[in-house]
Amino acid sequence: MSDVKVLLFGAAADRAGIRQTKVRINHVVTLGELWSVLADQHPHLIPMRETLAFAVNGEYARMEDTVSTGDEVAVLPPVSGG
Amino acid sequence: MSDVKVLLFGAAADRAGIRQTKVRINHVVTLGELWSVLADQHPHLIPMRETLAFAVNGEYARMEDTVSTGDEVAVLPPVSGG
Amino acid sequence: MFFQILKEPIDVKALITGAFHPKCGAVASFIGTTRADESGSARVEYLEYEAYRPMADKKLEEIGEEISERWKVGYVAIVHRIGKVDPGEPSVAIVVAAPRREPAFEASRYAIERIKEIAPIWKREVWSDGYVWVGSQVGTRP
Amino acid sequence: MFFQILKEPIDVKALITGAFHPKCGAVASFIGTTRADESGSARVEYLEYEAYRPMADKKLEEIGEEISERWKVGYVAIVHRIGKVDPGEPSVAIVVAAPRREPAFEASRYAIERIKEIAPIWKREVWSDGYVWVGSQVGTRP
Repeated sequence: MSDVKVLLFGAAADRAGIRQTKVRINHVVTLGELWSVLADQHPHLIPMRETLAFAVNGEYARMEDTVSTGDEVAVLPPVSGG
Repeated sequence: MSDVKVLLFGAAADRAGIRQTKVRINHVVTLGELWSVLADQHPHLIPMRETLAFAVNGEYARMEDTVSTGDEVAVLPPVSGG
Repeated sequence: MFFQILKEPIDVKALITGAFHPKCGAVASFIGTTRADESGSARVEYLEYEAYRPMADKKLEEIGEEISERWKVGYVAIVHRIGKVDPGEPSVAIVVAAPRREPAFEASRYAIERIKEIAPIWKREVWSDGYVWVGSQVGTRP
Repeated sequence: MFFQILKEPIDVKALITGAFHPKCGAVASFIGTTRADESGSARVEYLEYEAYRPMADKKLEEIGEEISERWKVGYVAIVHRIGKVDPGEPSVAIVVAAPRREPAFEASRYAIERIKEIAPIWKREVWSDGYVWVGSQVGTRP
């Protein structure tokens, strides 16, 4: 068991009440599995699920993509730059 | 008989060799009639005829529009601002 | 090519005059500024932007690459400010120089649309009666 | 609204920052600069512009009025330089501020197209081997 660093931004950070956390995983999981753990710990994120995108190590990723220990996962609400 | 002031610009001034002239008219003529007099006096303008536009007193005018003594006529080659 | 995310005010003049080049006849730019919207008796007091870096920096560069693949351009600069941006102040500036005007216009418009699609940057509208995260509608306004 | 024909260099910064306004979220600008074209061993050394004034001033204002009728814009500035304009230097600058970006983009593009259609302004390309009046192909080049 080891850690994945999870960053939260914008409305997701606001809802979760944290900007950064660690999720303990068993070597390799899918992003979807990681989300389940994160959602359990921060249930206020659950209503946002449909609107969220995710990045693994700074690149957009899908729920079936894998996350390994040491990776950085970012929880990205709808972007609104400009 | 009195004068109409005629201004020439760009390639028209270049071809005619003048930037300004006067054309003597009898009170009121059409722009087409004025052009005939001008073209007689400055035959180098004739090959440009199809490309030229004209203004009377600072507004685009057609060949059938009238020109009176004291008016200012401008000979406008294809505009190329910007 | 110049891509930057910064906390300080955007130097619009340097960006635009930096794009002038004898091989280019056209410089199109887009600047997004804080619009002080009103709603009833409430009004936007300022915007606050945050970015996921360095992913956001990388996405701005990618947008520049996409532009270079699609259009014949000589120069692309994209600068996005983060932190607090007051009404009338620029939050984003895009400058594209090209030999001809059509690609300059098209590329500058493309850049802002792509920023709004893929750049991990978020805007919080701070109103006189609360705030709202734009796009998420999460906030504290009544 | 600001319309000007001038012999001096265009103050791009003043034009653009002058367009920032709390009611507008978008400022689109277009700047035309002298492109130093080459053809064989010859090259454009500079451009020289002339205008029929005050008709040209009036036409710039008319373009501004057309824009205000067609789009919801907050501010339009159109400045055209006359006289000699060196490579990389601006000959025309258009700045449009609007509450939203679509009209700002569309109006700035419309403005340059209309200038090229109706403003009585002419451009002479001075090449290393002669000159040519753009649009008329009248000149002294070999």
